[in-house]
Amino acid sequence: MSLTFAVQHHYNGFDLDIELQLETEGITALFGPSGCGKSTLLRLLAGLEPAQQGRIHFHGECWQDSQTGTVLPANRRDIGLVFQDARLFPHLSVQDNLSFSAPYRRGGMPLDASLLIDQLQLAPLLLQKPDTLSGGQKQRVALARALLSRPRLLLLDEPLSALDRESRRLIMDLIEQLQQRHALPIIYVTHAVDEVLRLADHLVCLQQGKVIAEGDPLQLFGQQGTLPQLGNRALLRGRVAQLDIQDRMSAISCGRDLPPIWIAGTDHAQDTTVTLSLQAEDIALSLQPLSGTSLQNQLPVELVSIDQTNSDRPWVQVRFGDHLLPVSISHRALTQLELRPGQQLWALIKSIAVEH
Amino acid sequence: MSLTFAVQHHYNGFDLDIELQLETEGITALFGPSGCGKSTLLRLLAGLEPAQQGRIHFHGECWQDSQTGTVLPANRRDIGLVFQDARLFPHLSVQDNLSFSAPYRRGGMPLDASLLIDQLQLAPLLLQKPDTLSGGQKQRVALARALLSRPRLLLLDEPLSALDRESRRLIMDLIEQLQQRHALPIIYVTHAVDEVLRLADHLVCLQQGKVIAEGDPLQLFGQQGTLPQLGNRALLRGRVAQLDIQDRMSAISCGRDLPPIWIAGTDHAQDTTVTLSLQAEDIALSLQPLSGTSLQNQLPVELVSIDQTNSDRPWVQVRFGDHLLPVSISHRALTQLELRPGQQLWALIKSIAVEH
Amino acid sequence: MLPTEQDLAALWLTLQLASLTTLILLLLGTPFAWWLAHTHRRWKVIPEALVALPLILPPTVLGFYLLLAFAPDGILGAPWHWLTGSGLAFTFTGLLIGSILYSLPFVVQPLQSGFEQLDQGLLQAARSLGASRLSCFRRIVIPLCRRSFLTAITLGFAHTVGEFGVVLMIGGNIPGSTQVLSIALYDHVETLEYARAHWLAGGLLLFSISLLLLLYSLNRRQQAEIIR
Amino acid sequence: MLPTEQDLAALWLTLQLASLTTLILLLLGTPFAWWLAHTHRRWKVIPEALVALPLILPPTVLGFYLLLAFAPDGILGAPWHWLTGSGLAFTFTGLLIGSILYSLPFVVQPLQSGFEQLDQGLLQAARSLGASRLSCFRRIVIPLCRRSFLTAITLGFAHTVGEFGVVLMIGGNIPGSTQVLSIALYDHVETLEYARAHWLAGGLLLFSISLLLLLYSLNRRQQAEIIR
Amino acid sequence: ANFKQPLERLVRQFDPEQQHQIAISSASTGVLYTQIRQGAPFDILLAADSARPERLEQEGPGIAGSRFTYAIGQLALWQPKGHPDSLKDLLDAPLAIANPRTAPYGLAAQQVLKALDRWQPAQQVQGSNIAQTFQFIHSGNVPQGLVARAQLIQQSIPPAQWVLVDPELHQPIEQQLIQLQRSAGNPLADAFIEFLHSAEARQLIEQNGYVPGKGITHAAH
Ligand SMILES: Nc1ncnc2c1ncn2[C@@H]1O[C@H](COP(=O)(O)OP(=O)(O)OP(=O)(O)O)[C@@H](O)[C@H]1O
Ligand SMILES: Nc1ncnc2c1ncn2[C@@H]1O[C@H](COP(=O)(O)OP(=O)(O)OP(=O)(O)O)[C@@H](O)[C@H]1O
Ligand SMILES: [Mg+2]
Ligand SMILES: [Mg+2]
Repeated sequence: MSLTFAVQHHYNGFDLDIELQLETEGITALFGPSGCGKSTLLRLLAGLEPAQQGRIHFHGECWQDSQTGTVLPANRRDIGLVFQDARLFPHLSVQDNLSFSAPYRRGGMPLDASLLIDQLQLAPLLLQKPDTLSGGQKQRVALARALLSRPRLLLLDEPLSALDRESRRLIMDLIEQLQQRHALPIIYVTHAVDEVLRLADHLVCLQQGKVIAEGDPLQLFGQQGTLPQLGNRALLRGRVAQLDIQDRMSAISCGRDLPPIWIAGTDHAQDTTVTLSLQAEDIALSLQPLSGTSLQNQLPVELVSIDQTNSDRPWVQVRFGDHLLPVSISHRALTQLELRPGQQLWALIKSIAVEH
Repeated sequence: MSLTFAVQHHYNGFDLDIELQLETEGITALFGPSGCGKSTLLRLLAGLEPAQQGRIHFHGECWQDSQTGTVLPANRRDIGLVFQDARLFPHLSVQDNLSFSAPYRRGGMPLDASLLIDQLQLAPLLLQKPDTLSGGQKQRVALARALLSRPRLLLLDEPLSALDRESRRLIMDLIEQLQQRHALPIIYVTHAVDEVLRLADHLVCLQQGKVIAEGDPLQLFGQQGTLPQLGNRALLRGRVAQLDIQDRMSAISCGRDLPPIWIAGTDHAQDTTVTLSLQAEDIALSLQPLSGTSLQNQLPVELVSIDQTNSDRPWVQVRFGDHLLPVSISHRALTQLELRPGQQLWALIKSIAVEH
Repeated sequence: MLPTEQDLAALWLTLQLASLTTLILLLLGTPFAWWLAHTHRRWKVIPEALVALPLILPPTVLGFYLLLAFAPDGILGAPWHWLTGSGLAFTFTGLLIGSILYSLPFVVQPLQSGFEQLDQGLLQAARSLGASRLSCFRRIVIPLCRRSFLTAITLGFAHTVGEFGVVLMIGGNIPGSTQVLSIALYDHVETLEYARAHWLAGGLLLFSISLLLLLYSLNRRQQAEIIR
Repeated sequence: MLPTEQDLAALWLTLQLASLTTLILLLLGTPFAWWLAHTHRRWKVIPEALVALPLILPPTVLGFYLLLAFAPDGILGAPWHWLTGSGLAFTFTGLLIGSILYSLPFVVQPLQSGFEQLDQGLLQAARSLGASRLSCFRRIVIPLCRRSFLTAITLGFAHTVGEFGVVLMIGGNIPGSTQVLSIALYDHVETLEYARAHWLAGGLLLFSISLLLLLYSLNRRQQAEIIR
Repeated sequence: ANFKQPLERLVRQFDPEQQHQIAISSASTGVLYTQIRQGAPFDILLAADSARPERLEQEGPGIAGSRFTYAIGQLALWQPKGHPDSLKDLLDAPLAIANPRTAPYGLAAQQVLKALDRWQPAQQVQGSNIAQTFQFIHSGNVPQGLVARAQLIQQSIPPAQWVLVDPELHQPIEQQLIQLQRSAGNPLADAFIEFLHSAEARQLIEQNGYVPGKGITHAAH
């Protein structure tokens, strides 16, 4: 998509001032603490509230420009918005809520309603009235309603907050499929790191109404600067170099002349690129390679820096090829192994989460 | 607390039938998938809807008994209820929402309002009207409102669903303190495993309106039978046997003649009991003890069983003392190490989450 | 005792007047009420108060002033005469205008309070789903304010049926053209024709109550649907 | 031109009547409206429809039937006479009863629609925080249905002030005890004393509008508070 | 309004086959006067008094000289529960009269009571017109009152219950009609007025409880 905007909006006690060019196809995650302005930004983009200052352009068409005073009304923007509170129409059954947008001409791709209803497990609820739905059911209906409104741009405001892990996993798959199949641009507001890891192609971090970091999740994760939630994790992108069908494992090469990283499963075809997420807590260090353990990955690394500000768990950075990995170890290990920068070590990696 | 009830309630398409004696002091977690009846149960307990069938007794006093037809009105039950949707009073400022319950005589412990307001970071919002609050702010206000209503029993319905990780951590601490300081019994509805781990003294798993498992989290976690979310984790309870001030580590002994488990930090005083949560993905196996690694814990274990139903990651159970630990390893490791039941091994444990 | 032809004519006229008045009031009153409900202008209290004024004056007196206004040189009569070449007083149009003015508050006020209680979030949701202002109103506002509309219609209609002071004054009680039922009834009472008065009143009541019952039952059905 | 002492007496009487009527109507109408709004009885449509009936009859005719009912052997007069030993007709009490009956729909219907639009979830929240039914009503329902109450009060009050057909009939126009302003005004018009009619009407309007303006401004202040 | 029924009868007699369009619009004389001043489409006004026809004549809408007294009302004391012989029998109880300011019968009643020195506003219940006054008594809310003989006859009240008031005690209740400009050159209007002078009309008026008017001559003063 190409959604470019620069908006300023003021409430007493809160100022929002955001300028972004979102060129990326795919899913942009809006990430930030409570009250940082995520929902407000969505409201402004959707045109439910015109931004007090600024301009919004989507695919070249002007949605708002406070210079010229043009404001395109919300219903003409063809966005699908899932509100944080579901906002189902209380006088309509689930069924009718879902088909509410049917009469309107909209720019986006029509989906197969019955399929979606199955995927979101709404079939048994179709005749219920919203006030008889559970929190999670409301949220699923709201999502379905937005998806079925044939939007050209999807704005999701914490769409999974009220759902259990299973449903969340299912729906995240669904969202990703949709995005890929229909090239539907999505802006996805969330608090949850795992949702970012799972879905985000592009990440925007907000704080108090300002953008404090923006870009490829691979860059943003793992560096100390940004939000603490992101610091303790490194994302490595690599391609599937080899498949071990018998042991059901795949070798991921993260750069030439680097040993591959082995992950469980063979779901990803040869040469597809995948993103690995390594958590600092999941990496151990060893002075020499080990044998006779179930540890499949022993990576040659060089110790870069040691940071002891965190009293309990010293923070170590090691380089694997040109990837930086954060490692969190104990003081005792630090002294026992007499670790110092420049040292050559082996990184023992137990489990590796494959994000996508 | 002693909250004993047996309630049946029917909606078309849904039947709730739950019988429980909740004797435990402390926090009872209601855990279950979306639509399983958690909120409904809370409504019944709170008396917002009288159960169609059954009885509810709290500390000996009868709240409902469909035999005798007695129903104690909600306002006389002295419960504090945080609804899934915040339900703040739109015509009142945050301030007035918080002090709404002030005029009423209630059985519970009065809290220090100003302190609570600081802890929940509500100070800047006091004069705002609810419709100007963000989702997370609403939820925090709702929580504060319930806490300040001096309840004898606290019912929380996913009180943290709209909050970011930092706030959630803070509020979980807060809730735990409250519970301990005022011995305030709490029923806590949640989807999130980490909240259960962090808070639950007692766990009730619901599915489709029925209790499918109930008891001490230590028992419920780690066994394959119950909900999948709980299977991949073992909870060990032990006492702090030794403090290594210099390295800032604590040795937790989980049973006599078992080597201690070392964890980072020295927050817990000598001899206090703590609960350790070990995730299957965080445990590796080795044929012999290792040296020269940052791994602090190498536990002697005996392999109990191997379960290969999960195609990608075989599932191994090992016994440490009389604790069963789930371990998930790769096929290749399985063959390389020629693992078989009865074998003596070393469990390599990188990181250990201390729940409380 | 059968209704006289006159009574029937009066009944027919009354129905025409009441339905037309209610209809026009809905058309005029709805946007007005909407505006009152949503504007933040300081001075909106003035139109708000003015709406209720017609109620304050005794009908006959209001009628009296209307009569003055309707006069060929009156503030209403003059332009009307200029437009249509005919007068307003003692015509059906005149009655209509009078009734509309007099029943205005019964329609505007309930609607306004309905609109003000409406949850704006739902309208936003509807807009975001592609609904124009108008279809938003049709598909969200009207059903959610159903009861307010019902109130407006009932009060407006019933009041127009019963009201006679204004009508008597500006209508001139001319059988067939401006003699509505209420006046006929009034006449019967004034001329001590009790039997016919009873008969007429009974008929009117019976008729109205069946009308209302119908209306409310329909509403109830709807509602039953809405609240599961 | 100064108001005659009679006019002033009439004004005073009118105010008493209107305020008392509105007050009593609020006291009676609120619970009734609440019941109508929340019961699921099939037959609730019947009282619902009956409420609107007084509107259907022309005031004088309604007054006429009230007169019959008030007679010492009438369905209302008899028990009243038995209780108090005095009659109802041509007394202030009689007027009061008449006005209450006639203005009932203006109070009940707006309240009912307000109550029906109320979000039940908020009431549940209030109950769970310790509010009894009553204080729940005081602290949640009234403020949230403020506009509906305002409508009820305005319509009820204004209509009682202006209404005179019933009053004329059952009041007997006794200066100081049953001669209300509307009748005095009617008299002036009837006896062609236009100057005084104008004066009185003007005064009445001025008075009422200032009253309404006050009411609405207060409401507006409140509202401004509520909607940030 | 109080002459509506007799008028209907008159019209029926005047035009038995109903070949003409004669519409009766009844209201209180005050209302009718106002309406006529505002150009109501009326040809003839049969007022309940003489004042307003006079005004109309002076102010123009009325055709000069067309005014005459078509009937004279008679006041009666009615006591449903008693059988009065004369005004002496006025009970010391509430008394229903018409509003002297708006109704000729009320004015007459006032004159009578003042003459008898029985004028006690506190004890009087006033109907805004003579019809209401009648209903006050008829409904049993007032034990006695001064009403129109015409009403008593129309409602066939037993003569025992009422007694005529001596006409000398009050100005005659002259009910005058006046032909309005609009009717100029309307033969039907002229014809009807002719008819009202006829013997049969006067007889019918008498039967309805009025004293027939004495013709144009009297109207002069
Ligand atoms: N209408 C309003 N008037 C005043 N302040 C407002 C209004 N709407 C939002 N705010 C303030 O703007 C800030 C941002 O609100 P917003 O809803 O965008 O936060 P958020 O990022 O969505 O937070 P959350 O994750 O909790 O939903 C909050 O501090 C809120 O109090
Ligand atoms: N008033 C009602 N009428 C009919 N069905 C209802 C009603 N209230 C709840 N239900 C149904 O009861 C089931 C349980 O609802 P409940 O809100 O208790 O679920 P929950 O456990 O809270 O789910 P969630 O975690 O999504 O909030 C749902 O299937 C819901 O559709
Ligand atoms: Mg938000
Ligand atoms: Mg729930």
